[in-house]
Amino acid sequence: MKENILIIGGGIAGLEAAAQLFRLGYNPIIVEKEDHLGGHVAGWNRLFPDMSPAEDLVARLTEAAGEANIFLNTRIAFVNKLKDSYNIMLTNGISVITRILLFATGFSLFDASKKEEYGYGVYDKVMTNRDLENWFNTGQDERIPEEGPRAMGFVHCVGSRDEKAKNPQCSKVCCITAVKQAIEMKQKFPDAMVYCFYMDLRMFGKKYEDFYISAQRDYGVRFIRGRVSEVSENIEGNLVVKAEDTLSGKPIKVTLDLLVLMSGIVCNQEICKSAAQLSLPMDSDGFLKSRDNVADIIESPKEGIFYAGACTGPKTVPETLAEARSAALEIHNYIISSRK
Amino acid sequence: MIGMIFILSYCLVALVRIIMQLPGNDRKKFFISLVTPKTMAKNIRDIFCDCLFHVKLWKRNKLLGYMHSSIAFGWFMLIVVGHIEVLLYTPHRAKLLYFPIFFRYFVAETEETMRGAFFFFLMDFFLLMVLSGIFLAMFKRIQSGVFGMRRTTNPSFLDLIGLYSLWAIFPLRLLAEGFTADISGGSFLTKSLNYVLHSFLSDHANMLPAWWAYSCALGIFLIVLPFTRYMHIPAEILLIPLRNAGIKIRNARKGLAKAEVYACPSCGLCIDACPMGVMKTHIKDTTVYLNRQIRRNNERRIEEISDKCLLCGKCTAICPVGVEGDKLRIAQRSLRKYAINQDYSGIDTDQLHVKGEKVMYFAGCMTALTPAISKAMESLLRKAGVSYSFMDRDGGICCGRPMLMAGRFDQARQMVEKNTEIIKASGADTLLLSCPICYRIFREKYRLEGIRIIHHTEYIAELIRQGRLSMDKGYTKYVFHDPCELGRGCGVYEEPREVLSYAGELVEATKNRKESICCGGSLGSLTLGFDKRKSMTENALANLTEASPDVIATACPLCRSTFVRYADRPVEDIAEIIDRNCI
Amino acid sequence: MIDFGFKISPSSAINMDNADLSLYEKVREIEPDISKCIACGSCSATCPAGRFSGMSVRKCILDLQRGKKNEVKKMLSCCMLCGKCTMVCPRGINTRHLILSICKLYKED
Amino acid sequence: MIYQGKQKIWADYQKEIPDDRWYYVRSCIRQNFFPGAEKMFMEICRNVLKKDFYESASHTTCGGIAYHCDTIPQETVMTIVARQFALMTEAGYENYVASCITSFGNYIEILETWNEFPELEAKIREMLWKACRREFNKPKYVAHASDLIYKYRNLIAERAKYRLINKNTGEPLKVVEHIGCHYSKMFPSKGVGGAEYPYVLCGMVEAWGGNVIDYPERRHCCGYGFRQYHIKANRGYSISNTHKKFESMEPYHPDMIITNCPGCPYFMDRWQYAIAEMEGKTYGENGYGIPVFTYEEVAGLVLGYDPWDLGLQLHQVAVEPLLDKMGIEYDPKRKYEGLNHKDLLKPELPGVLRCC
Repeated sequence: MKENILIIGGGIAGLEAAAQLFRLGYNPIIVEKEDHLGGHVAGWNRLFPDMSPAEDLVARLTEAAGEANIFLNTRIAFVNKLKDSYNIMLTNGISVITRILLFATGFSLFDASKKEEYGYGVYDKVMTNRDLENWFNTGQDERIPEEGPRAMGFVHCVGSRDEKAKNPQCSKVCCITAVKQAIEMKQKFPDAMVYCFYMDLRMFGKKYEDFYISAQRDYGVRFIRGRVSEVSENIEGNLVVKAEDTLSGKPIKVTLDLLVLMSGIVCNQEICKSAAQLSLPMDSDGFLKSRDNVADIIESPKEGIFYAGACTGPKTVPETLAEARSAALEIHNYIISSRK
Repeated sequence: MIGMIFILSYCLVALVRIIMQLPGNDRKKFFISLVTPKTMAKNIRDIFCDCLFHVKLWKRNKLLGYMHSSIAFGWFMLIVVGHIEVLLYTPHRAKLLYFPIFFRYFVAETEETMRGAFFFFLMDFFLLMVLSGIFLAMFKRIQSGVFGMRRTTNPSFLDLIGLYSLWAIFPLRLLAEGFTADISGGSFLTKSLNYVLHSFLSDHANMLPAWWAYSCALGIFLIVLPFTRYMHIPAEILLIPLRNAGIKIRNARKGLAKAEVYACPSCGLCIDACPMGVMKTHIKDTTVYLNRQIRRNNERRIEEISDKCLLCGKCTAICPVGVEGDKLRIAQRSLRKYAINQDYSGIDTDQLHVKGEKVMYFAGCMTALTPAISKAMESLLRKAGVSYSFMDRDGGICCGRPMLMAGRFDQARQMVEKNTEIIKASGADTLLLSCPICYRIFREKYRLEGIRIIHHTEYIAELIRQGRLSMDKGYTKYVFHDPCELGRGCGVYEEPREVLSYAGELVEATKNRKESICCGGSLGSLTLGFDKRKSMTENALANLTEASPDVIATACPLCRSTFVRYADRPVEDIAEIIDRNCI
Repeated sequence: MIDFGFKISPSSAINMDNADLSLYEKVREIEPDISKCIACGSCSATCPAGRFSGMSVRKCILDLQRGKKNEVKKMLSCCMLCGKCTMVCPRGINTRHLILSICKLYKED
Repeated sequence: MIYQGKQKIWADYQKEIPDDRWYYVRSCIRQNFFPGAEKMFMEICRNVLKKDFYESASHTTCGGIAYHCDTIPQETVMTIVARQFALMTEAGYENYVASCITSFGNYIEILETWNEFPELEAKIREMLWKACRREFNKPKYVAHASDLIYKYRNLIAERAKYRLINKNTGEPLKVVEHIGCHYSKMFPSKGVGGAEYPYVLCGMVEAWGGNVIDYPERRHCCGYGFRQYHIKANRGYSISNTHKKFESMEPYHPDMIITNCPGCPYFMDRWQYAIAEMEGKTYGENGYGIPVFTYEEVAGLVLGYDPWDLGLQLHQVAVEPLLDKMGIEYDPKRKYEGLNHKDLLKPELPGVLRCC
């Protein structure tokens, strides 16, 4: 009988970990609350830095994890702690007994409407990064006219690095996502004026800086260092965006006909419940607390409970995949050492 | 004939125009120089050496030298001997210019006499010489590498016509004389050809078309000459006395500049010399193409070519006729109109005054970014017990050379004046410079009477010679990179080498001294972007490292910071090396 | 009209809707590097002319991007073209060519 | 504009405002600028809606203007406010309603500060005792008077004689609402509808039939800014801000402006005259200005009170075009007749701004 490993979350972390664990000879079981696998990445169009289709990645991961037991539209109903294992009741009525739980629960996108001054959900031409990716995928969004916007803007750090939004942390991926999306918009609508309003540009990853230079030099994306203070709608229904141009030390105003809010990464609130049932601690940044933030990021302080991906903090796709692989290996080592 | 008359009148008009275009005092200087015996002798010597014997080319490549001098000298001698012949045989006709050329056609002579045989031999000998030159020229078209040239100029359409007609002239002459040899006489070449020809073509009727073809080729060549690179033949004769008169380029398109442009033989030696040549895309930005575009008045290209150049001066250094590619470009740059004209009158020099020691050290802007050099210099001065003042320790006014290189003379002059004020007020008698860029303008444009201007390599050499610095010679192998402005710009080649040899073993780069390759960092280029310079720097480094030196030594802060970027071994200024090896 | 002793002062805000970017666009055509600036300020920090005046290449670029031409002229009239800014620019911007291009293209209103 | 989006936000910022028994404090300046406004508030609350509203003649300024002008320290303003609360306590009331936005903001700020720093509250209690031997309870609820009119807006609508509808076209009037900065910008949760899209005046306008205009500079300050106006050298800055608002609302052709602050209606009203004199520009129809009202005046108009009893003759911008639009009857001859039936004399009319 193969050992059961319950993976909470069928995003890229869950899929990758499942594939690895299956290859190591275990029986991974994925519980996914949505009706599809791939999580947030499934809703994305292309991935930086190589502009590879997100679809391909999700398909590849799904295929690799194909042998695992996957329950879609399923959540954890409740958890019973047994002597050295857990009895987990799922909402589809199935109960699983396992010694090992892997949290691959990911993140939630910050609800941009909470930043009332930006008018998401109030103004007609304000959208989020996710809405834009969805438009890249489907081509359907009333906010984007067929001939493209005349002038558009990206607001960085929406709900990130913002005490007022109760998220003082950097969401890590929005800077590069904004630059990527700005380039994509310029590719589609070369005549559009594209602005990026940023506080800092954190181009830390592989080839991110190249993206940035290319956006500036090849695509003429205009970067304005200053956080958008408020947005209003003028009589034509276009957006009047105000910020401080901190480099000139002067307020700046521009009329745009599309504004994309770079919603940040916040902890998936739903998992807090499951975490509480297992009395897993939360870290001060609101994400799940690892045993050690340097050496043991994928281990929880509890025996047999592991983490992978953005449940412990904002992560990029390659970081998430790497964590999923190392979590699988860590689980394997844990099982071997417990058999001795 | 028509061609000859045309070319002579054209040259005359051009000569008068160029001389008229010279500024008044330059013109006076020129005329005076023409009658001064010393320069006169130099003029004649230079014209013979350069125009006929191509001494410079001989030095560069024997084949190339032979090719040029055989054609030029051979042709010249053909004309001279031809004239002597005419003078001897038909003196009454000597006034007809064309007569000597077709002498064989008009006059039947006999080789039986000693005199006749001698002239026939001479004529045939020189013809053979020319022919061998022509043959080499043809061969060079296909295999330029043999002549020490990797790349040659891409000829224009008219250049090709000129080229082919030039090629055609002498074989045709040989043919024509070959046909006539039995009637008019000939020597070893023409006579023997005559026999060969007669063996299958005995009709004298062939004689006339051959002479016609010869005269046509000659006519075409002479007519197209003013519009092709062959204009350099007459233009160089003018350029030499102009240069010897000490005249400088004062106008981008007139006077000396014009003479230089027309004196360019389009040989293309500057193409291989140009440091930008490592990238194929820059080949058409070399001096030879600049001259061609100036002749065509193609303003867009003139601007592009002159703005791109690094002003390393290597093309000037190797040019066989002495076209000053760098100065010509600066002159073109000076034509640009700017809407914003810098004005430094607002700078108050009082706040920059330095209390004067006798030696004043001016590090320069570039050295401010390579503090290792100024630190080493200060340390050396202390060790040698020289009391000095540091003119721009807290920054100063730029020397003006970069502005000058951009062709903005008025702005450069303003900076020169400001710095002059400061230096004069300091009471120093020696101005010590670390940056060759500064050094050059200080030598060329500053009027600092009574103040000795010296580069630190020269100064260090002096200190060592005087025993004020004692050296500990090590085993490190150094190669010296001649900075453009120090070497070609100011002629300082020996002192840096001397100084380095005190510190360790000196090896030489493949191309050195006046052929040293620009580091690629030069401020001379206005348009070359950072990304385009990398391959130039790498090429220059490859040249420097062929003798496997341990350390690349240079004497310019800009070269130093440029090389450091891509070098695989340490790059140091001479001052740093000496400071380290100084006991 | 009455003189109240005070006036409606013009807005100090930069309005990108009517900013005149024609000069910026022209410069960008000649020297595309201008758009690569990341406003690090190295150029201004190293500038010898900056000591005597308000010269700052960073500010010049920014002012052009915001359509403010008069400030640019004031600053550039002090540039000595020494090339230190080019040497220190982390983005490899050919600042000297940029400066000369602006000086060439600048037109008084 | 997505109206549902705003409704969602409004739903997040609703206040449980007590219905009755209020201790009312007046504004320092409103009675001079808009003398009918506070009178109308008491009239509506006491006589029309029959609520218990108490006021004391011995209350003073809250110290807000001096505080915002940096002329008195925080402890002083807190002691003044403590005395107001003592008066309320002595009168036996627990709900405190301020007529002035600055006061409202001031009270909220002080109460929040005391929450954070109880030692400061203790210190103020001691200072108040030393100064005037008074003690106080903190109010259970602090409201702004506009909160109450907002709360009673539907009751008022039921009794309305007129609606904010253009009688000639049948279209709702286009109303600009302007909220005093200190209402909710400091503490968004203390204002109805929050800080970004305050609902307090919108609710009234909607209930009484008008249409609210959302123009780009809606959030912008009226231009008063305390020090900016009080010091003459800064006054150009004050009027520039007002000018900016009018320029922004101009394309919407608003019929009227409704405000809930003492300073805002004053500056938006009077500066229209000054702008007209400086720039020769007027913002209303036919050379008139855009009439500016307090919410009490609008409530009074809706309820059918005589415009001249509401004190509308003290407005700089002529209100008559709006009265005509709403179909309110008025007697032009009575405009400058005092309560004692003496002629107040018609003021000199300005040169550019058209007035009646």
